[in-house]
Order: sequence, then C-alpha cells, then structure tokens
Amino acid sequence: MLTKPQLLQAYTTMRTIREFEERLHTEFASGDIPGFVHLYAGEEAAATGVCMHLGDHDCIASTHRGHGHCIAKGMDVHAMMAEIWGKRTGVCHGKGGSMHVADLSIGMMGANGIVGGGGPLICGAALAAKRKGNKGVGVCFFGDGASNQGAIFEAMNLASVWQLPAIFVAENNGYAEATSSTWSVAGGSIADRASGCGMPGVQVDGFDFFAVYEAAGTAIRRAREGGGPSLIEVKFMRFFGHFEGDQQTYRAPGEVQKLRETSDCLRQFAARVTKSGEITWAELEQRDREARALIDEAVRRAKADPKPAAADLLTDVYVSY
Amino acid sequence: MLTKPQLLQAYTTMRTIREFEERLHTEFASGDIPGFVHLYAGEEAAATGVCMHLGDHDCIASTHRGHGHCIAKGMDVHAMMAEIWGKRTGVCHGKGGSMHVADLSIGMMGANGIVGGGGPLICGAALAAKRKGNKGVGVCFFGDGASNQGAIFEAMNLASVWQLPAIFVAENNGYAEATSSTWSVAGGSIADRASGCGMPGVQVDGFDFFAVYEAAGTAIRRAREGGGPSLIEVKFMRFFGHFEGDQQTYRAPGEVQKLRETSDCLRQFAARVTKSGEITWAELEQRDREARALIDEAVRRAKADPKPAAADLLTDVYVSY
Amino acid sequence: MARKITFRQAIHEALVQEMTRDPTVIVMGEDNAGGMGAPGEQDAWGGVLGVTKGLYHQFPGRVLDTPISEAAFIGAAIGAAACGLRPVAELMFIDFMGVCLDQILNQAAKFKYMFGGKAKTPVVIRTMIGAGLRAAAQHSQCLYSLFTHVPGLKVVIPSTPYDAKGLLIESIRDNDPVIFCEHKLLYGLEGDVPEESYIVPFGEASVVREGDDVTVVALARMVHFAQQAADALQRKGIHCEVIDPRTTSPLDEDTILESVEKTGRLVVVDESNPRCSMASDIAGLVAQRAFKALKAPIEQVTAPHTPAPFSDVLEDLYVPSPAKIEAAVTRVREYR
Amino acid sequence: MARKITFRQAIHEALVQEMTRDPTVIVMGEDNAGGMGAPGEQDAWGGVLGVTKGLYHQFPGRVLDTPISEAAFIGAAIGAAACGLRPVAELMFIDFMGVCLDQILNQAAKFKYMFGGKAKTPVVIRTMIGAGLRAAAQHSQCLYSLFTHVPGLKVVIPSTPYDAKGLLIESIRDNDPVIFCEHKLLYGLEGDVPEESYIVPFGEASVVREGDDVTVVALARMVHFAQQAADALQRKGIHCEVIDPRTTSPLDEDTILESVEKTGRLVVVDESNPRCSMASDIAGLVAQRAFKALKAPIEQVTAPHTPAPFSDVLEDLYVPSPAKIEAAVTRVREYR
Ligand SMILES: Cc1ncc(C[n+]2csc(CCOP(=O)(O)OP(=O)(O)O)c2C)c(N)n1
Ligand SMILES: Cc1ncc(C[n+]2csc(CCOP(=O)(O)OP(=O)(O)O)c2C)c(N)n1
Ligand SMILES: [Mg+2]
Ligand SMILES: [Mg+2]
Repeated sequence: MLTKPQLLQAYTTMRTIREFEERLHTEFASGDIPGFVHLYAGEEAAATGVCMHLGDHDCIASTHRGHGHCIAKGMDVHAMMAEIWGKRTGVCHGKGGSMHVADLSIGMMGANGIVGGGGPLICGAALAAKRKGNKGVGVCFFGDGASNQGAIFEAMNLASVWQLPAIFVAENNGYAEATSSTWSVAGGSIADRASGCGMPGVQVDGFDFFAVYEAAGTAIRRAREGGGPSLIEVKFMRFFGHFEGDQQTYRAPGEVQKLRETSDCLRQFAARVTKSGEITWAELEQRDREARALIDEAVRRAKADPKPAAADLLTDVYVSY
Repeated sequence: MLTKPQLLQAYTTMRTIREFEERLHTEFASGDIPGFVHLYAGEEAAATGVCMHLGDHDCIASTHRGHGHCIAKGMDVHAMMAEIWGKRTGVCHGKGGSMHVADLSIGMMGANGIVGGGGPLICGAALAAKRKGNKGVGVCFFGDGASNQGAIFEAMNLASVWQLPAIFVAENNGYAEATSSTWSVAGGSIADRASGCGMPGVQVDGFDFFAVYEAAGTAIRRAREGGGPSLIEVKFMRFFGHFEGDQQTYRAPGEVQKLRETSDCLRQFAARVTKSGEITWAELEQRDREARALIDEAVRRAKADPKPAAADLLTDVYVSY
Repeated sequence: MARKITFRQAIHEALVQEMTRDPTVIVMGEDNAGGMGAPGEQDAWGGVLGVTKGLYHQFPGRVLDTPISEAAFIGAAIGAAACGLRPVAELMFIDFMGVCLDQILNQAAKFKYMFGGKAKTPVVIRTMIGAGLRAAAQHSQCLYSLFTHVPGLKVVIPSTPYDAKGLLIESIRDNDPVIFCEHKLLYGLEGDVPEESYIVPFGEASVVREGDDVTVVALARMVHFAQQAADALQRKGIHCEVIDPRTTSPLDEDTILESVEKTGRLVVVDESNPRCSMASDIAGLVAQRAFKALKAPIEQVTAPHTPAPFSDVLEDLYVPSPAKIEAAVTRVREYR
Repeated sequence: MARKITFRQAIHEALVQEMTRDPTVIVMGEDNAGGMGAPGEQDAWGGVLGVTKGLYHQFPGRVLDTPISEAAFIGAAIGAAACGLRPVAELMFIDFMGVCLDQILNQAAKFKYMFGGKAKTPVVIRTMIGAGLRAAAQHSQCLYSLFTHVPGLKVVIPSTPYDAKGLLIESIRDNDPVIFCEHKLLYGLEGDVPEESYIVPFGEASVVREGDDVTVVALARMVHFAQQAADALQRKGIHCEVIDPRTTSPLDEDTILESVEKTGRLVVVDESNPRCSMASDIAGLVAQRAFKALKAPIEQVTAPHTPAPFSDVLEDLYVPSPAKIEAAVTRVREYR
C-alpha cells in the first residue's frame, strides 16, 4: 500500500540512519568524539516504520540510543552531527550532545539519558494534543531494559486511564547493556504487559520494515481516532555494542556477523522491493550514494564548525531569572 | 482443613482487628488521637488469611492502612495503641505513629507512609531469607492505588527475575482515597498484571477468609519450595473512609451499611463455622468479649502512658554518628 | 484590600482566575477532583485538603485526577508544558518527591539548557511542606532546599494569603518550571487578599518588619514565628528586621545583603533540617558578600538533624519555635 | 605502603576483602557481573566501569545483576539490610537518584528513627559523581549535597585510592545507610594502598596539606585541584591548609573550625552547583562557629548555577579549576 515515493523515502531514511551510525562508529574509534555514544544500527526499521506515520504536530520521546529516531523524525543531520561533536552549530548548540539531541519544533522531545524517562513525557505530549484537539499523537520509544522501569509502567497505565493518543514502542534489541532481555523481562514478553495496562499489545519482527510500519499504522490510527494507547514490541538486535567501546563479550561469537548477513532491515527491504519490481537496484544504489554524501558533508562541516563560546556556559538555564 | 484452634485463632485475630479499628474510629472522633489514621475494618480476612501462614522469620511489608497487618503478624496491641497515641511505651516509642508502626523482631517491616514503598523492601526481605536458606518468605501488602506505582511493578518483576520467595498481596478495597479502582487500574484487574511479570496471579473474595487463606497457602508454599513469587488480588471494600475525617461522598448512599450487612468477613466466618458445627456461637461470643476487653485495656493503658521525653528527639537517628 | 480570606482560598482563587484567563492552564493531581469512577459525588475531594474543590465542574475537562503514579503524571505535566500547555500539577506532599524526582531533576529542570535554549517548560508543581500536623517522618519534611540546589528550577514559598495568590499567579504565568510550596499549617491562615488578579514577582523579598538591630530571614511558617519573636524582642528594646525571601530560587540577595549591611547581625530561620539547607545557603551568602558589615556570628535556627517525630511533644520541639528564634537573636545581639 | 594501585582497584579490593571476611556482604547493581541470560561471557562487564569485575566468579551467588529497576533493587538492598545482610548496591550514576530516591530518603534514612531505634540498616550505595567525562547534564552531577541534607544518611566522598579503600571498608561495616560517592575522573588515579584491610573512620577530615595563611576545604576531585592551586600559591609565598572532609555526613567540624581559628580565612571548593550545597554548608558552619577568627569573607568556589554542559570547552569552564581556586585564595588572602 506504500507508494513508490514512500518506499524510497523509507529506504532513504533507513540508509541515512545506517550511514550516520556506521560513520560515527569509525569516527569514535579515531578518538574524535567526546562522551557516550550509543548507536542504532540494525534497528532502523523501528524508527522509520513508526515515524513515517507522523507529522510535525506529532511528538516522539526518544532514548539514549536516539540518533535513528531523530533522523526518522526529520532532524537535520548536520545539526545532529555538530551536536554530537559539541559544536555551537549543533541542534542544541553543543550543550546536549548525543544523549540529549532534541528539536521540539519538529516534535522531537529529546533523546534521554535516563532510561524510561520518556514515558511520562509522552503522556504529556499526548495530553496536549488531546486538549488542542489536533489529532496529534505521542510516541514513546523505549528499550527492553527500560521496560522494567516503573516510569514506563506508570506511563502506560496513565495513558490508558486518560485514554491518551499515545503509542509505546518497545525496542527489544535483546540486551540492556550486557544483560539479556530474556533474563530481565520476567514473563518473557513486553507486549504481554499491555493488557495489564488496558491496552492492546503486539509483537513484530523489527528487521522487517513492513511489519513495523503496519503495526504502527494500526496503533497510530487508533490513537488519532480516540481509541487510546497501544504497545508495540519490536524485536531485533543491535549491530554495535551498548555504547562505543563496549567489548561485547556477552554476545555469542559471530552473533553480529550473522545478524548482518541474515537479519538486516535494509537488505530485507531491498530484496523485497526489487523482487516485487517496485524499485530497481539502481534506484536504491543512488539513495545509498546520496546518503553517504549527506553524511560525509555533515561530518566535514561538523568538524570544521566552531565550538561554543565561553559565555554560552551561563545562558539557557531559565527563560527569565 | 483448619483445626479448631486454628479457626478460633483466625476468628480472634479478625475480631481483634475489628475491635481495634472500631475503637480508634470512636476515639478519633473525640479528638484525642493525633495525625492521620487509616482504618482496616472490613479487610480483616486479608491480613489474617495471609499471616496465619507466617512465622517470625517471615516478613511482611505493610501500608498506611497497617493496623490489621500488625495485629495479624502478632504485634502487641497495647504497644500499637500507645504508638498511635504518641506515647513512649509505643512500639516505636512514639516516634512513628500509626503510619510507621513496625516491629522487625517479628518480621513486621513497618506500615508505610509512601504508597507502594513496601514492594522493593519485601524483595530485600525475601532475598535475605533466600540467602540465609531459612525457607522464610516476604509478603508485600499493597492497595489498588499502590498497584499503579512504578515501585510495585518493578518489585514484582525483580522478584521474578531473582526468583524470590515473595508474595504480593493486592488489597483491592475499591478505592484509593476517593478514586475508584475501576478507574485507576487500567485493564481492570490487578491479578492480570502478574503474567507480565512472569508470576501466577489470582483474584479472591476478600470477605471470605477461607478463600484468602487458601490462595495465600498455595502461594506461600510455592515460595518456600523455591517456586518463586506470586500475586494475589484480594477484592473487598473498606468499612470506613480513607482516613478518619473523610466524608466519603464519593461512595454510593448506603454502600457501607449494605457492606456491613452482606459482606462482613466476620459474619461470614461465623456463619460458616457455626453452621458446620465446628464452633459454637458461644465460643465465638467469648472471643468477642475477650477482644473487647483486650482493646479496652490497651486503650486505657495507652491513654495513661507517659509521653516521650524531650531528650528522645535527638536519639535513634543513627547507630553511631 | 479589606477582604480577608484564607491561604487555602487564596490558592484556589489564583487557580480560578488563571484558568479563566488562559485556557491552556490545566490542573492535575491525585483526587484533585475526587470520585473518579466511583458511584457517589464527582469532585468529592478537591485534593486532600480541598484546595481545588469546585474547579472540576467550573472548568470541564481541565481538572484531571490521576492514578497514584507521581512519576507518570508529574512527568506528563512536564511533557505537556513542553508542548504548549501550562499545567499545575499537585504533588500531594513534598515528601513524595522521592518517587518522581527524576522528571523534575533531570527532565524539567534541564530541558532548556540541554536543548540549547530551545525549550520552554511552564509547569507548576504545587506541593505541601512542613511539620506540625503530627504526620510523622514521611509527611512533614520541608525539602525545598533540595529543589533549590537544582539549576533550572524556581522555588516559591509563600507565607501569607496575599503572597500565595500573587505568587501562584506569577508561577502559572512564568515560563520556567516552578516548585510551589504550601505549608500545611498555613492553609487556615487569614489575611487581606484583593479580589482582582495580581502578581507577586519572583526574586523580590518582602521586608515584613523593619528594624536596625538584627536581620532575621525566615521562610514559610517561620516568618510568623519570627514575627512573634520580634514582637517579644521589641518589648526588650531589640529591633529585628524580618525578611521573607518568598522565593528561594531566584533569591533576592540584595534585600538580605542590604539589611545585613545595616544591622550587622543575621539569624536565619528555616524549618528544614540544617545540613545543606536554605539556612546554610543564606548564611554562606552573607558570609561571602556582606562580611565587612558582620558584627556577630550568623545563627541558623532550624529543625535538628533528625527525621520528624510523630509524638506531639517531640514534634513541637522539632520545629523551630519563637522562643528559639528569640534566643538566637539575643545571642547575636549581645555578641561582642 | 609502597604498593600503588588505582582508585578503581582500591574499591575492588575493599569489596573483595569485606566479602571474604563477612558472608553477609553481597553486591548488586546493573551489570555488576554482566551477561545475565546472554550467550557469551558471564561476568562480561563488572559494572559500567569494571569496578566489580571478577567478583561474580569469586563469590558465587553473592553478586546480583539487576533489571534496570533502581527503585526496586536499591529498595531491595535496603530491605535486605534491615533483615540482616550487608548489601553494597551500585547506583550507576548519582544522577539516577531521581528514580529511586524514595527508598533512600523515606525508607532507609528514617527506619531507625521512625521505629523508635529498633532497626539497623547497614546498606552501602556506591554511586558515581562528577563532571569531566563529557557525559552532559544527566550524567555529570555531584548531588551529594542532597543526600547530606537528609538525616539518617551518611555520605562518604573519597579523594584518594587510600581513602577509597579504607572508607569503603568502614562503610560496609557501618550499621547505618551510607551513600558512597566515587568521582568518575578519579578511578584511574594511582596511589599508595596497603594490601591488608584497614579502615578510615567517618567524621575525620584529612589535612592533606598544612599551612597558616588560608584554609581550603575541598571534596573529591577538588582536593587535587586545591592541591594544585596550593602548589602555585606556595611559590608566591601563600601557604594553604588544604582539608578534605572525606565524609560530609558526619562532618568533621572540629578540624575545619580549628584550621580557620588558625588561618582566619576560608575558601570552600565544591564541584556541586552552588545553592544549598556543601560549599554553603561549610561556609555557614564557619560563619556561625568560627566567626571571631574570620579575617575575610568566606569564598565558595563551585560549579555555576547551571546544568552541566556537554561541549568540552563549556564543561571545562563549568568545573571549578585550580586557577579559580587560586584566585579565590588570593582574594581572601589580600582582603583587608
Ligand atoms: C535510570 C537509568 N538507569 C540506568 C541507566 C544506565 N543505562 C543507560 S542505557 C542502559 C541500558 C538500556 O537498555 P535498553 O532499555 O534495552 O536500551 P538499549 O540500550 O538496548 O537501546 C542503561 C542501564 C540510565 N541511563 N538510566
Ligand atoms: C507516593 C504516595 N503518593 C500518594 C500518597 C497519598 N496517599 C496515601 S494513601 C493513598 C491512597 C492509597 O490507595 P490504596 O493503595 O488503594 O490503599 P487504601 O488506602 O485503599 O488501603 C494516597 C493517594 C502517598 N502516601 N504516597
Ligand atoms: Mg535493549
Ligand atoms: Mg484501595
């Protein structure tokens, strides 16, 4: 049901995220990037499949692993890159960094350094949309680890009690740091926690863009129509470590390599749309080149951009004080 | 399967709680009792049906509505009464009051002024029992309102992940303050939240001592045998307001009167055991008189007891400082 | 100005006037109406102390009861504020900050800074502080010092009905997150309150009594105790200048410093526990910035470093008393 | 005393020695082993910075990984402490206190008092503090001032490997709840640490340098910055007495007061935000109790009243620097 431009858009978004993250991985290794960086590679279908349904008056709350959500929600990649480098041209003027990229003007309420922190916030966004009557929705992305935080449970229950247009997207990438979600999520299924909060919950294959896209569409439509919140558990695995520098000895030998070969949302997407004849390999490859060029340019500019000025330290604490 | 002494013990415990609370209701109205007092009348079968299975090496964590749990766990009623009056002879030397009655020596980890606060604590008690290998269990009592606190959810999940000998007893008495549990518990059932945390969950009629007793027995046995945690949702309604002074206009007219007539755990218990011939009315009435005398004496002594001394203000903050 | 209403009514009135003026103002909290889903009266409670009673019917859809999920609903208020509403959320007792602090400390307080200035979070968190109700250790704390420590938050502590109304209106109109602290023993206090809407600005202390001998800075209920002490001292010929900062963040440093420049002596009265408190904060400020004027040690009159006890006799000793303030003023006055 | 190990190793060694000595000591926290339920290595992490690495195999069953549920597992550690164990729980970053504060503030800290003395809660909460890792606003706070405000808690802030080991052993043996703060930029610091077990008692400041001109009180990483400043000042003929309180609760008031009696001048260096901080706490203490000796205003050198910025240039300005300490000392030294 997706048009060709939509398909190309989905692919471009996923590819841009992938390029962004692969590039950060390289740049981090060269010691150039400060702080903690958590990469989203492998999980592109989730952010993309969900955010394709959203407009600027829809909000998302993101996580420490937020680059993919930002790009899918339409954030400028140079402004992101500059932020991650701590430059004044960054989307947060270098004050936030990777863990706090945010752009409220496009409904991106911020990556979040606090696991589970976005759940309550998205209830607020959904509440605001409901009061404004603009049919907007709020989407909370959170991890399998975050699913064990009280704030996420409370937020799901509150969204249900208030019948908010909220969608909870559990990105179950198998691990929270070095801990397996099969161990930390008692009961084994995040989706099963939905019914205890009075909302529908489904599980989808997160390497399959179309599965995510459809589940998200259903949930978001329901929310827009006043049907209340839903939970979607997206199952996949990340391609990199928890953060850059993670030795990943908790993973099985060859685990990631195998994933990259057999469970790559971009490959799966490409295979499907070329097989169906909707899109040619050449068209995709052109997107690949464009994405690479976009990221190259973003990195080049970010590196050259100026750092914040000393006076910036004391500004932006309050609107007035 | 309960012996006659056990039946009489159950009845005595429930009657003692009832007398304790009815008397506090009267005393509070006369303006004599300081602070907030939350009465347990109507809910006696829960505390009693659960605690009958427990010994001193088993721990319970209680709530702001804690008198019933204390009595069922074997706390001295005069020491409780004196505590509620703020007297030096109180179980906490007058420093805690109704919301903080506690006696760790009998495994009573305290009433709690923080809704949901006991969930994490009981995980600790259960963990300690598990490490000591003494087959002890931890029981967390919490309300329907508390079931929406993140701490309770986190504790249930943690208990499951660690396979702790913990039992979560949700006392769904219909209201959290003035809010109906049908509104605040999205999904409608607290018991249904158990599966999302990987544990069995059951619902029982809280006016029926025997139903609670059996469900608790099953769960506690499972826990002692290493089978991990369970959740029991006990459904009933309180006979008094949220706290003393509550006008209760949120309740239906005649609601409480009807409850007292049709849904009183003591009446139901009495009817059943006299009908079965296990116990006579006279035996029960004797227990009633004894309970009344016990409470009379506790109140009399509590009133006459001395208040704390000024020097007590500064003691008991630290073991050493 | 002749109309007298209570502190509780003043807060209620501020809410009514702001909700009337601005449709983006909403109110939420546990039983702020009361009776949700229950068979009896809707709006059965109006909050645990009745402050919001009536708003539910007056402003349909704009008074939201909540489950007992402070992290979720305080966070929701914050999120809604970032998305264009002006929520007034009630944290029933400030003692409950422990279950929702993250949303205040790491989200609301930091959005604007972390996001490079591109955020506005006009949320008000109304909350009850203080001892005196025999509510024991978990329902009697002040804790505003903790919030004052946190950059990005504003902290408001009214001591009179007049200030309560004007400061709450200002809090609602303010574009930063505000912690609005209501002392539980002040709700019944009556005072002159204009019917019309007005604001009391942040960062402007109120000099509730002028005097040349000793500066007494006091907050919330302690303002009244300081006044009582000052009355008694006046009869002994000692003239206190009593200052109520009204907001601890921002703090009106100038008024305090100028007063100490005049008196050379300072007593700070704070119902909080003493360590890292507003008492020490103000003492530290003056020891740095008005040192030359100081003629005596700075005395801090606070609760002791203990939790709040339950028993009435102990609680009365726990809370700083007019007598203790009087003694402290006398000490600094007589210091040579 | 010739053996040099890092701060990180010193903490690890304290844990090993206490776990060996006392079977009731257990360790818990997120990925304190690492790899639970995963296909690869067990004990894959040893905490986010590897501090507990190895304990999992050395002490079977006594190192517990946890879900990301700080309220539950910090509370469980507290409950277990009340039931006879001596848990050492890791709160990965002190910034996360917002999701579990209630268990610390209202449970652990108050049990003993609320229960009339009849409780003992020997829990240690190890947590990481401080800026400098470009970890931005939600992972760079000090926040120990908040815990110091709370009666019933003890707060420990080591600045050297030697103190880290001795204070952690003391913390584990102590019978009250202890917040043990590890500055993230100190883990790599090397220093002399005896192999055998020893304790550093609470409430005893360390005079890390003696001097007659100005007293400098500093905490955690700031102790080293104060030393650097003192080195530079010494070359100019100004002699600082540098005091590291090591524990902020209890605080060794006497050592600080005696030093100020001697020097008459005080600079407090605290990486915290300034309001209601340890800086103001110590300033307030001295302004009350050593006033007579004071010859100059008390200077507080702290982070500004802003969240921690991400960008390296800003973060370096945010953290108090040796140069700022030097300037403050010079100001109070030259004050007339
Ligand atoms: C409240 C809180 N606890 C712990 C952390 C440290 N931490 C950061 S990310 C992370 C793992 C999160 O796992 P998950 O939610 O599955 O997200 P993923 O990293 O897999 O995307 C942890 C423990 C934190 N940032 N906040
Ligand atoms: C964290 C927290 N939030 C709010 C309160 C105020 N409060 C005390 S009891 C109560 C209602 C509790 O309802 P429930 O859990 O159903 O227990 P019940 O009173 O019905 O026994 C509330 C909201 C509190 N004490 N702690
Ligand atoms: Mg994960
Ligand atoms: Mg209830």
